[in-house]
Amino acid sequence: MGVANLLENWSKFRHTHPVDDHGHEDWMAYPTDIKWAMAIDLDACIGCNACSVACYAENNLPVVGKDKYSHGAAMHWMRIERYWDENEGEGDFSAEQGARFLPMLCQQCDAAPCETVCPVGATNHTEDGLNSQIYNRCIGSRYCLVNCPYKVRYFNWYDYPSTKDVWPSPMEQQLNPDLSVRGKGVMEKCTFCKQRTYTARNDAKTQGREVRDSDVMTACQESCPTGAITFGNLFNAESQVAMKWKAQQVKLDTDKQAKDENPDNGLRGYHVLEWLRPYPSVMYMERVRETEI
Amino acid sequence: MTENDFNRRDFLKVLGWGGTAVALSGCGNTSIQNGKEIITSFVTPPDYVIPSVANYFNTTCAQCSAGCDIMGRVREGRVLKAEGNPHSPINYGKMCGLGQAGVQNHYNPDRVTKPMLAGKEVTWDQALAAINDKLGGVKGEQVAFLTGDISGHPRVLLDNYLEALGSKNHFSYEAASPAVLRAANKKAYGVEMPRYRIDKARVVVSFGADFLGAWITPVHFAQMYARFRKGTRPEGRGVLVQFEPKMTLTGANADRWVGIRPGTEGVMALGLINALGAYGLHIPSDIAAAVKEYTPERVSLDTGVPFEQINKVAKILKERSPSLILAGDAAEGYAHGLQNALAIAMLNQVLGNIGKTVEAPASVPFPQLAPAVGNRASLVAFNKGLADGKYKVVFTYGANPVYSAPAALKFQDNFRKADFKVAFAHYMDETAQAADLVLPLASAMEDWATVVPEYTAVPEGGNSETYVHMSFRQPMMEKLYPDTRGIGDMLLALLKQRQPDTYKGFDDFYSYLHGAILKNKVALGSKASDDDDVFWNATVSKGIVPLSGHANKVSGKLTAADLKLPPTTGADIAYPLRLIPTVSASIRDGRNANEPWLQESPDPLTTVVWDSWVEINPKTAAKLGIKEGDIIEITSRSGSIKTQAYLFPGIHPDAIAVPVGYGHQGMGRYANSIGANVYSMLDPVFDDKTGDLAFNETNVKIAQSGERVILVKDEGAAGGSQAHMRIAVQWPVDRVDYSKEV
Amino acid sequence: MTKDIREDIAWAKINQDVLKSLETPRPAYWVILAVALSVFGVGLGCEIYQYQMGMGVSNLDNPHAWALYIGSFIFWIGMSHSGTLLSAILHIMHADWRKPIYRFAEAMTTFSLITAALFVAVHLGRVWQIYYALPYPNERWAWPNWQSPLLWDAMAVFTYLSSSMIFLYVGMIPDLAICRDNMHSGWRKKLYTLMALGWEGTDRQWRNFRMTYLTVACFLIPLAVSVHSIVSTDFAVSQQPGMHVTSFPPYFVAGALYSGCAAIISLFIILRYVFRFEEYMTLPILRKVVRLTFAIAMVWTYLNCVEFAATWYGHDPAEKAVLVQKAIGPYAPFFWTMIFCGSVVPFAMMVKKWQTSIPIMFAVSLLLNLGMFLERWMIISPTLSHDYWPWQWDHNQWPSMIQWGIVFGSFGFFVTLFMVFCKVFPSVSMYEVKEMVYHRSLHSKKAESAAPEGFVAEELAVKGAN
Amino acid sequence: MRHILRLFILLVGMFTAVGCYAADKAPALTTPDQLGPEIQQPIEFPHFRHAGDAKDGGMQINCMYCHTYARRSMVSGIPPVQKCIGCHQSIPEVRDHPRIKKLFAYWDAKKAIPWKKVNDIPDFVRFNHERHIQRFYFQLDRPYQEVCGYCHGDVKKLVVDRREKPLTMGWCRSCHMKDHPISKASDKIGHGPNDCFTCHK
Repeated sequence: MGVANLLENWSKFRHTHPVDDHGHEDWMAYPTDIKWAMAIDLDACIGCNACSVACYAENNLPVVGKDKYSHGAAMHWMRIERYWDENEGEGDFSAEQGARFLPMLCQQCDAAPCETVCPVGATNHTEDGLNSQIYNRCIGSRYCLVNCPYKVRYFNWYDYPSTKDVWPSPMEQQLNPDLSVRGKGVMEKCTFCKQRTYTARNDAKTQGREVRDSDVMTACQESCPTGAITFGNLFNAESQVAMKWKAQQVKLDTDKQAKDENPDNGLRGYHVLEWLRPYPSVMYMERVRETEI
Repeated sequence: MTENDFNRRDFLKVLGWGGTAVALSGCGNTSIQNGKEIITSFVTPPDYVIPSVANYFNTTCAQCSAGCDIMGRVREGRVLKAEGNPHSPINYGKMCGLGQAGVQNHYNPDRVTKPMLAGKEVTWDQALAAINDKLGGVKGEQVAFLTGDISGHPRVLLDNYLEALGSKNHFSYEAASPAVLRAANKKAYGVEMPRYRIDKARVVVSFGADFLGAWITPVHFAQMYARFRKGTRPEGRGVLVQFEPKMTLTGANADRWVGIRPGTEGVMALGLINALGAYGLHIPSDIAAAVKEYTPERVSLDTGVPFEQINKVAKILKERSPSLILAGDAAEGYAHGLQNALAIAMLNQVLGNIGKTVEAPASVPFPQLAPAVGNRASLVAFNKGLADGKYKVVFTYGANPVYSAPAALKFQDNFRKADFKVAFAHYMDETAQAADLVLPLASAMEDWATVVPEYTAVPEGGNSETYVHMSFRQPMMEKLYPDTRGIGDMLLALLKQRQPDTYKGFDDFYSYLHGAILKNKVALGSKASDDDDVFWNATVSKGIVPLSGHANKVSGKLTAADLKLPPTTGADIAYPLRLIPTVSASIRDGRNANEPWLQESPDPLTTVVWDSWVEINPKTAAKLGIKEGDIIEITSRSGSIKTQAYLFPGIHPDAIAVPVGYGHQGMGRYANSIGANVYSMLDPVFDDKTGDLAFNETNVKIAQSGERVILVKDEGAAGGSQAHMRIAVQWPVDRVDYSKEV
Repeated sequence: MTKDIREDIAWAKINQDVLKSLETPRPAYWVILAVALSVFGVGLGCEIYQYQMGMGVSNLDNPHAWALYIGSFIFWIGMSHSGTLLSAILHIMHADWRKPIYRFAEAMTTFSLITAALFVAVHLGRVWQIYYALPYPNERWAWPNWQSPLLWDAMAVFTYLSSSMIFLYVGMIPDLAICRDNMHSGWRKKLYTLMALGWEGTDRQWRNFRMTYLTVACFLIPLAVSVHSIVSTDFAVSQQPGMHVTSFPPYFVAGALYSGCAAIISLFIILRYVFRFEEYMTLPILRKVVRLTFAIAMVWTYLNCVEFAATWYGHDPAEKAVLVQKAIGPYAPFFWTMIFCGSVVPFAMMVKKWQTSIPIMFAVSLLLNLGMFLERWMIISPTLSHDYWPWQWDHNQWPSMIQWGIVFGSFGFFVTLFMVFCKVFPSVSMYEVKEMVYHRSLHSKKAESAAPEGFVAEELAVKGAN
Repeated sequence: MRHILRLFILLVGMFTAVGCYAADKAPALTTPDQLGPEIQQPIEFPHFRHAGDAKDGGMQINCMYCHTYARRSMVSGIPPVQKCIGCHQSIPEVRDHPRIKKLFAYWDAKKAIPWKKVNDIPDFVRFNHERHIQRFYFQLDRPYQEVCGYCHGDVKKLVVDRREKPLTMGWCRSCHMKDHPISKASDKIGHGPNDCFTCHK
């Protein structure tokens, strides 16, 4: 410990980081053989909000009410965004081909912009490739939110546990004991259902085996009626998510995916805002539309 | 009761295990306290319970009538979350947001907790006594029972009760129900609710059927849709075309959404048949003759759809078979709704989809368990009976007519005419407030029941001819409020008043159900030699009981004679716009309005929260100078409401849409005076054939009230624009190489 | 009227005049103090309310998580710079016209830094956990994150604060001695005795004193420059469009000096009146400060243009969008006010007549500071309301009354501290004014024997200026 | 002047010295063990009697005989009343002891015993009994009294249990940073996880 430890801490934030100065291919920078990742198929997503509500149920998210919602205090870790096709020039929208839905959650970036700026290191990279948020360490400087290009971090502007009609009795009995209820002044965000991955790893360890793909599902994935969301361990070649990433030739640590390298290769996997190089752990697959109709 | 079951009930009582208390603040007390918390231990531990490890109990979702099979995640004697039951042929382990919110229905702070007689709390004995002596004075036909969809053993008890009273007045009322569709299907295919094999179809053309949002059994259809969209399946990626005046969630996911003039869906269908003929599809001569007049030109004139579009649809229907044509609420909510539906059904017939993508469901072997499905016609009948003073004593359960009946029907006044009104209520809602006696219902998570879904889905490998199933609903925790009772228990208690000796054997609904199931265990697929408890526990823990039902047939029964459509009427001068009441996927007909998660989860298309809104086409708005957030006064011949404007590209310029289910007066803290109640202003127009209330037949005029608010919505200042960020990208299908995908 | 200071003031009179400021200022002093105190009280109330209710009451939101608090933080740090400029930099450069005014400038530095430090606490969502941000060896073995610009900030600011306090104090020692010798009883006597550290004015003491003073000055200059560069990294290091700008460090330093000088002009004028310092804070000195300010204003304007041009020709859609938003978006009024106050108003300082007109310069200096305050806000809000993620664009969030209240409160806080200081300690450096007078008189004596009156005066004035 | 300079240098020197010392000796900062407060339990359960060594008149019962969930769950759990009765109904000798009387009173009333929680950690901390028991007791074959003792101290000597370890974060980490063989099979060396997210929930 001591000074040495201090210096170690200093550089810790890049240690469990896949991209070192040489930008290498293998992700074995991770001490564990687990890297949680997700794939979302926008063509399957119907924008029904089931994932969002499931997230409220799983993660003790407060319901802020109309007034606070209007002041941007909504706490939906998983939000469904709805975009329209834009008529170039006219500046209005066309509904001819329906709407485009985009489920947006914390991308668990590997070069996360939020991690480096937190003054107290309340958010940093875990050994299984998550973007942790330590509620009790957070002092609420909100720098991470400012620096997050996706704006998927949510700040507790008020003390919801003590706010009227957020969890009126007996609703507090529904709260999930596996994770804490956040008080005022804390930043929070999607954790890829940490409590679930934790349990899965714990059981696997006890049984002395690796985590299997079937062991863990995030709340959003479990509820999604069309199975648009796939979640799993990217290092496990048999896992659904790894296969999807492979099939779409999507790399974790590039800022341009195969689909953009060569538009004719028929792929549709990409990261959002990948040119900013946050290296997100969520792959999206483009929405597809019929041309003959 | 069996020992095992004793344990389970006992387990339900246990609360608050040490070390697993909810952390009430992530940043609260960081100190280490000792001797503050109490740890309660079991007296006798059930072998399957480990503290801090969740147990899952299979049950059936009660949030809508689809009857999805779900599991409750139970810990420390509290149910925390609902997950789908993976073995369910309906929802395959998936759930919708509405279903997720079931726990909030259960833990709702605004539930009715005590029986209330004339506004005063009473004991159960007093309540039952009151019913008894009221019933003493009246004849059987003076008693009426209004329910929502009801099936399984509760329905059996209900029928027995009415029989015991000598009454035939059971009205099953659902504010949003595919009643017209049932009639049309009966006529067109020979069954009321066929199985729509979206997953088998290559093209689905839907006339306002919101099968991904709120139509019949959305989660099941969403599953089928997912398979239908898989480019990796042999038929290739399916194509979805949606004809509807107001874009629904399904329309938002269509390859082509066609905003059609309200009411002209039938015309479009016949036009398509005509065009199909032109593309060389064989059409029986009489039908061809009947549709001859519907040339693309005329159709596009009537419907306002460019005829290239019509031809494109006809072409793709011709080329890609099998296809599936669906008729939904938007097509049926008219005086000529049935004709529309029949015209659309005819498309399936000429395309030869019947038997391919429109399959025959089996019917339930025990007809008394089959669902008594609701419709709006029954409300009208019930209302008429009340108006004529035919009913002295009325019971309501699972329906909220005082809220959802159009003001024009004067239901509230007529309801008052009955001398004794009993409401089985979960909330103190509008109907309960109008009732004389309110009986508190146990939530679906505290209660026993069986459910038979109306729509029969078949699991992989199941025999599609005969497969039907019944689902169990079982308590997952001790009652929150000891004075609440399940509908089964109440009916049993009432029956005991009528026929004491028949029912004295059953001390509660549980024992009744237990007995009934065991009596038929052979029919329920077990051997007579099996041990009862083993069988019972196995059945309950599975939650799904497959039954072998009676096979049915579907066939195209329509003839040219069925294709009569009224001439398309021109615009109404005084009330130029057509009002389309929307049934949203979450709030539905309004019964779920008091579940905050649903109020807070944005409407998928407008992203508005915590309020109702009116969708107006930007062109119309520009004409009237309406901006987003203007408070609009919407006036029909039967009433008017005020709500905020949202400019919505996905709606026909001649129509405006307002979601139903808002504007409650007495439901609870999360629902009351949120938004406006659009039911109240509907014109009393009815479907010619079925007598069902025609939802979309209300013409309105709109005007700014001068006020403007900032719309509370999730959508940012950029609206639906991506500002060239390439966030949600779209690819034409021929650019995608599905062979590479897994 | 061309000389910085009369050369025939008796040293005794200097002492007398300055010491009088400790006794009987004009009544305006009490008015100002009262107003400042009440404003501060309001701010305090708002802060307590916010502490109780949570940050939400300030009307910050997701994604609009920063606004006036960070803005004021930067503003106050910026304010501190010119104090160092006058007292340290000009000291090294031997510009002796600074001598009558550097003391209060230095005080301004210290107090504005303290005010800035306040905002660190005001801004935090969980201020009661602020110690997590301090790098102290702790039982949890957890250190703060050394990569975070916020932490660099904290370090830089507190270093700067402590050293500028030392500088202020060291510079005061001889004067404190004078005060001590002129007091006969009372707490003041005790205070000065204590703080004068037994100064007797022996030339050994003078030698050490000069050495120390010079060292601290040299130490302070690089610090002053670095502090605001580091503060600028809060934005420059982040990834947001409109914040991620390379030219920010010099831009911030320029802005800092700019607002600082403007503040000096205002305070110059106030003190001059309140403490009857017309003899010492003379108009020629004011003119020099004004010229200096004008120069810096031009530098700032130039850097502004550099930033805009870089964004414009950079062709990054998001960056461009933010720039356009500033110009025509909901914040346009503030943006254009800032441009007007920051780049147009200073031209009023070119008019020779106005340079020495008290009311005009007072108004101008206040406008300049308004502009500089808006500048800080305009760096933050337009970006956060219109960044990379269109879904989260949010154009109708405005600081609530609570937020404004706290910001105004900070001004009250600053003025209170400053005014109290000037009443308790000599806000004009007596010993250096004496030096100044002495030197000037020597010069003019030389000059008399050399050249005609007028010319010399001019020459002297010029000499003084550089 | 000289005094000031001396003083100045002295202060700076001391500060640096203290700083460096503290930084390097930081492990010493770990809160030392101290006994928690006495806690009034509904029944003064004599741990020494059940778990204690034979020489102190104990019966050396394995902790996990009663705290049976410890190896399968986050929480160790409190033994159900049935378990106490299971043995005690066959020990008539002690039947008339006041504590045993209380116990049977609860049993006859079929009421749960409201034990007070002794080793209580903050609500936002996730401590997993199962992991520790699995690792040290089952995989490394350490004696159970040692394994449980890591965090619960020498319970077998107490009557009513009291907290014996500080249970603070630094105290946890002081162990999690120590290297130890990760399993009997391999001689690989590892240590407990130091990810914040593993223990903070």
